[in-house]
Amino acid sequence: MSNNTSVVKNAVCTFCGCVCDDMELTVDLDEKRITKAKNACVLGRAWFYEHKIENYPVALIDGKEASLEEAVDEAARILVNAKFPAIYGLSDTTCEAQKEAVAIADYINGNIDTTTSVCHGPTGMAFQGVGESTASLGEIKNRADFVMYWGGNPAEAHPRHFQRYAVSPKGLHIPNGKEDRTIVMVDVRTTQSASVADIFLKVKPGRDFELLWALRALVKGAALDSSVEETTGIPLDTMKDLVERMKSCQFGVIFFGMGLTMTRGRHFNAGALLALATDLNDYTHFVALPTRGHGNVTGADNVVSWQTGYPFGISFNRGYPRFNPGEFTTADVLARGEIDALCVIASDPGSNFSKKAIEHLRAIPVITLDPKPTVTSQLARVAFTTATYGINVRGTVYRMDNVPLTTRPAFESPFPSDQDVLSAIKERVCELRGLKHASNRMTRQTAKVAV
Amino acid sequence: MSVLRIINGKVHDPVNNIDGRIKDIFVRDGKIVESVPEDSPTIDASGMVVLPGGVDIHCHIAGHKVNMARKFQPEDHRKDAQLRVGELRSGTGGVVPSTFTTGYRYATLGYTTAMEAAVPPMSARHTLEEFHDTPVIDKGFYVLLANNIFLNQLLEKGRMEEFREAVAWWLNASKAYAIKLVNPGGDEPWKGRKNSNVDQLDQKISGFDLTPRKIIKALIDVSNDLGLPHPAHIHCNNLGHSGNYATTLDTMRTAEGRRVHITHIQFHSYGGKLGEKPTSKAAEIAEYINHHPNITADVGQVMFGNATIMTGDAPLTWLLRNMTHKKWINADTECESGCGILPFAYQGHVYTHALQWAVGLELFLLSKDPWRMVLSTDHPNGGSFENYPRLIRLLMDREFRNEEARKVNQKAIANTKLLDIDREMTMQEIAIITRAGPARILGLTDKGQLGVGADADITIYDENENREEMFNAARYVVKSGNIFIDNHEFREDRHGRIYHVAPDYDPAVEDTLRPFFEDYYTIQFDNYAVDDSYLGDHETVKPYPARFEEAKVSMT
Amino acid sequence: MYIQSTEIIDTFAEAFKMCAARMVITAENEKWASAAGRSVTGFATSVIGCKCEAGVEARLAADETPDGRPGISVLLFGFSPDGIGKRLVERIGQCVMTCPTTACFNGLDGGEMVVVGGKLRYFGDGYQASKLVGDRRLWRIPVMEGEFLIDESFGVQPAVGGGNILILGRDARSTLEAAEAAAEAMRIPGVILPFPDGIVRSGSKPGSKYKELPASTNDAYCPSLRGAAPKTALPEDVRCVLEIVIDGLTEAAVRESMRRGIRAAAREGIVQISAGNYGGNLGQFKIRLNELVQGAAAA
Amino acid sequence: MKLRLHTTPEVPLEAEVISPDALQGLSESEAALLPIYHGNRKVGLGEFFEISGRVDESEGVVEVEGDLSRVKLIGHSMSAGRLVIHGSVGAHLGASMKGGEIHVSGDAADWVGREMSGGRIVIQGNAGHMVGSAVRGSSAGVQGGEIIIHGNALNEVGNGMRRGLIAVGGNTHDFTGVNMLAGTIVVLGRLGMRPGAGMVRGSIVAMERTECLPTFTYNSTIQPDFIRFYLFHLRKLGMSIKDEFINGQYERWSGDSLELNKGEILMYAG
Repeated sequence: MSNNTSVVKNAVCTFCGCVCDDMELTVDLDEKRITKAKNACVLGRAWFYEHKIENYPVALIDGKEASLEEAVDEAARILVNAKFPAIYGLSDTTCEAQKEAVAIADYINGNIDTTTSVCHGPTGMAFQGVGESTASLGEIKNRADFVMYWGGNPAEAHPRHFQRYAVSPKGLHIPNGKEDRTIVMVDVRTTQSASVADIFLKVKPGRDFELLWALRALVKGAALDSSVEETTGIPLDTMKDLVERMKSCQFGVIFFGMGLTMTRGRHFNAGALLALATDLNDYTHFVALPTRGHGNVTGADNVVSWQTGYPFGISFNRGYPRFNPGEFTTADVLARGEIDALCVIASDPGSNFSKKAIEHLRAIPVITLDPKPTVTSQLARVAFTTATYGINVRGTVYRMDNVPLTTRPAFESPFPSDQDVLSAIKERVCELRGLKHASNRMTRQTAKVAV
Repeated sequence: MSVLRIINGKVHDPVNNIDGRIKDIFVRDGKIVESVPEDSPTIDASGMVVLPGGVDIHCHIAGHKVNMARKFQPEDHRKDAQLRVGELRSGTGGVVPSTFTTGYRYATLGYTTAMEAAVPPMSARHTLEEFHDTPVIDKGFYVLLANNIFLNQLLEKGRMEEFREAVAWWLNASKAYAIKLVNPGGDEPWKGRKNSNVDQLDQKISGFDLTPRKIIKALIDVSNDLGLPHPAHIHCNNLGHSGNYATTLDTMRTAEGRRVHITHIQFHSYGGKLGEKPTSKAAEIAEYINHHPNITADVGQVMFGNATIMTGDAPLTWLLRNMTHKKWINADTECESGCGILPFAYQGHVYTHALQWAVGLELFLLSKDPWRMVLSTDHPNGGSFENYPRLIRLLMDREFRNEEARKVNQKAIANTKLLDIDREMTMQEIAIITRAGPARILGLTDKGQLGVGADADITIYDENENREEMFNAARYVVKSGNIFIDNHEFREDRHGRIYHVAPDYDPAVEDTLRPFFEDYYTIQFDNYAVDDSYLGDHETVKPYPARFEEAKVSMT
Repeated sequence: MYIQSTEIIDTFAEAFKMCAARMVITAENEKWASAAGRSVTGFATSVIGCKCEAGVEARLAADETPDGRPGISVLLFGFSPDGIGKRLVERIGQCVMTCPTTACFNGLDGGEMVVVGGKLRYFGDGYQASKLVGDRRLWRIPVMEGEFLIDESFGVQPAVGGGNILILGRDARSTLEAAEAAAEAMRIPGVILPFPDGIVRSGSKPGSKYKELPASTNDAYCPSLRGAAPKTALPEDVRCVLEIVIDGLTEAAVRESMRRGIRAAAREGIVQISAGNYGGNLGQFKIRLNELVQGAAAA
Repeated sequence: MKLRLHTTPEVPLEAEVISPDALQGLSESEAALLPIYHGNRKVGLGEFFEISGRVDESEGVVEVEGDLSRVKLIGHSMSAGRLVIHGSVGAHLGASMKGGEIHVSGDAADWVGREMSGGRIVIQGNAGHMVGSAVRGSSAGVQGGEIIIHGNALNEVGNGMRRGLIAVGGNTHDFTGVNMLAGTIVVLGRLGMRPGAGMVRGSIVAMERTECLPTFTYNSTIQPDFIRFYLFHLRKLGMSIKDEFINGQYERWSGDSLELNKGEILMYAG
């Protein structure tokens, strides 16, 4: 370790959706690595320590080293030549890069989709169906005396969630921290998180929807069949007790994870939970929040939404955005073998998509942008090495509760940022397609269509 | 750099007392100038009407709540696609358009400035990010401070000096243009156990030794004392409730003669008893404003068709949600604000909706000073900004207005004076309520006018007896001296400019703020303020008393 | 002219424009379909006294009905679609909805539609539910036994009422026998005979000496008033007269029914077959008996 | 008019012009120029389809042949005539359809007849997810018309359905009739999990028993005439319906108690 170190205070950890911004990073500027990450959790420490500068080529074309310019040109050509190109990933990069990615999708008449479609996409769809009552995490800290986690394991996935936001912190109306809160955990198995719970409900696997529906019925005083005890594995008296607690709290919150959104019922599970929280507003103030995984997946939702009107699963093939999860989401277009080129930004579908999807991934030209080699980048026609957001790149990221923060990079990377590469590809795409100063006929170009 | 001549056009420029005179306009480097060489690029505006670019004083176009409303309604977007043209980006329209589409469509109507009206400080960064993707138009936003816990704690303790410094700090930290009050004091009861609200200005706010009136008075005073170009922008308590005109009058009286702006006042001009059908108190409200030159207002006209209710007044949206049984959003921001969103449709046959529509028109037409009662639909609360051309026709064309009035709930219309009003607004008056007036109220002296030195934001319409058709699509739109719409064709995309204020404050106030942040916020104090990199092309509108006095005098 | 010994008087039946609706009533079995049919057509002999005229048109086999159960079709006649709608609501409500296992369907396509099930549904007290099949809306009204299913609207088409024949016999027994045979022969699709088992003995004339009454006994055809009444239409040897009234969906159906009736009634013991009219000033249709008989001969 | 797919598309085609409305009155060469989308490329219909004949004015018949499983939006917004497809079709068949009839001899992908308001769609084979459903974000799906699937269908059949009839000869997957506002769904096989979740009004009729949500209440076992009526109607439309279903008794479950509780699930009980 050299003596040439610096300390970055109030640095932002972009590993998970908690986006803790109280990191104190000690950086070895010669070795270009972080040697100490005060306040970081076990996951954050791994993230900070792991990202040092390795000697990767800045770009590979067909596995051979290439210059940035060559790779940008090749990537642009692939995208422009494709009849059904798609851009995917985006949850581990800055909003500035995400904006460029959406622009490229627009200019190549391709698909844009984010990892939301394989995590809380169902929550997004549920939100469009029933709405939500939500709050920024500080409201939970300051007010929530009833805190419920459903289908998630924050102790392992979001280690500081309890401590910073929802369980132990003291707040305006929660002077004694955890003592002032009732903590409830619902899951199909006893996880590490369950230990903090005052009440733990072990729901039968795949029966979240029935349990949520039953709780809603109890909240509304609607008819409820007693068979629900058997189907959910939760005694009716326990449910009634829980509902009484929910109705009589000062401020309640339910956090929910992929245990709910990615099991049978998906968007309806999420919708049932959001509806439960909304129903409870007849009695008290009640909110619900998905616990988002990736550091800036929430930013991706936001950027894609403001640029297109839709959060994910979008096709520009007809010159304007269309939204349809299942039809335009990446896992689905790959599995059906529909797309003919794919650009992946900061994600690794090659390691976690279905077998059929990966088979098609292997058959088409793929472009990747990632700080490290991944299974997908190994398959890629064009692979860029980019700087790590947060650690090397300044930019905007959104916490899981939609609160935006600006990252404080620890040291410079020799690699370009995702934004730099994407911006260059965008420029090249526009040149290749002759979009610069194209004649812009007609005003108020609107298509009153709903195909 | 760029020069332009606009010749032979019929110019309406109320600031400079030009009312429909044929006059040539010259542009150089984004500003109006005395002259340019004869061989400069020229628009021959013969048979056309030349107006300053439109200025929207109150709309919701960017930020967290807008974006939630956007992704909330895919079913609305899909009916209204904005095609990509060349390098101009595609998008979706509907009631809450995507960012690029918002910019293009405002410009298409001839609007070149629009102010986002409600942003919690924590959402400022988000709002500025969206502004970056909202092309063509200039913009700024108002920051929500009337339910700010820290500020309210200072107020209840009477620490007025620190209060003023803290407000100034917050304006700087968020890059806001003005101070916004929404349902002052209503968030605390809403977020509390009972999901309730405040309904009296002198009612104690739960958890505080404080009343809405104290908050209102303090923020009106601090806006004036800091010499902000735009005064406190107030969404009064009791929005939408029958009988709320009394609260509105009470709020205006609280200003005690100081400058204040009451927003979407249509929603605050109802008589009747709480819980019963509203009646119109537009005449009473208009009468008060006619006699109080310190007060300005925008109407918040309701237009029939789809809308989206999005407001910091979350308890109101909960009431509406329980009436419509539609999907609903509540979104609380820690220590700062609340928010409610739901899709809505105003229907002519519904008594209340027809009454609201008529009340808005009454307010326009019964107000004697168009400079102080300007046009808005509180987009998208009363309807999309794309309704402006139709609204202009309703104001300019009595026959059309009465025809429309006859199509809707007649009991509602009979409870208003609408059919007795003969007034038709002139083109000059339209130029005031859509351009010169809002610019003056905002203190944007280079906007809303075409005098030498003004910003070259110019719109040119084909003269057309049907004012809706006329205002529906400007033939030329010049923004900062660049042609954006050229004979009905889009030209290149331009970023607009961001307007904000940066009043001086004593840095010592940060020592007061920091402990509160450490205890009750979840982001670090040092990460809270938005830095200049989010502004791009921007202008810091200097707060100085002279500008304020000047504006005040011109209004009396 | 004569058929055998029966004289067919050269006169005409004077029939009127009316409107008609058709109910198809199905039930678990024929018994309950018939029960509903009897009940719904009860007290529906003459518009003069009952506001409508109705009768069972046909029995339907299971494969002829919309829900695959045995049923009957009932025609109901009145003077306006509006009036028919009201009668249907009253009668179906009281006589079909009440009858075990039944359902009630509209049996006429087209024509003016009158709301029936759409009004009866309120009996459901908020628990009623509708079903839309294509353009057809059905109402399900919960009842103690299960559900009553009925079409929202019924078609009403122009129709012909007041076709008739008068059977003038030598004695009561042979006249009744002839009338029974005639009625049997006259029941064809598209017509009903609204009076009890098709036969009416109290034929009437318009007006009365009593101001309130719109009609009164047809004294010219009353054997007992021969000599007392101002004039008689009865030959010496006629001691009994029975009438059969026919309502039909079309004039052709009424004519065919009358033709069959004349043929069946003409026999030994029947002196004359005649028809009622008002001198041709009231009704829109004049059905000449001779034409009917000759037409048939030609065929 | 007859269309035959002569070139297999590399990526999905979007061809809403394949409908009697769009093809009516056109010559073969005119029809060949109608725009379709091959991925993001706008091409003429003729680049993928061999076109012969004209659409006769009275019947308005269009026949299509070939493996159309990658062709989306066939019959979109169709208002009249007959579209006869020999083969399987891609997503959004008959979406927003207003009238006429579509007949498919093979299978259909997702979103058959979404937002339909009239007419009839008959699929001989299986259908995908979202048959006759609302689009995301909207609460109202099918407004009228009839969809007959002889085979199976997947999730969310009739999501948000407001009027009309959907009949499935085989089984359906989860959330059949979810958020139904009214209308009728008949499933001759078995319903997947959670039928009728959130339904307001409407009827779901199934011939095999399945578990109901706890917010559904068993009422009674009855023989509602309307089921007979519907089954007869479906028999006339060519579905094979056993007599015992027509004459059978049905368990009636009412729900969803979270909504108006005016919906019903009727399950054949012998």
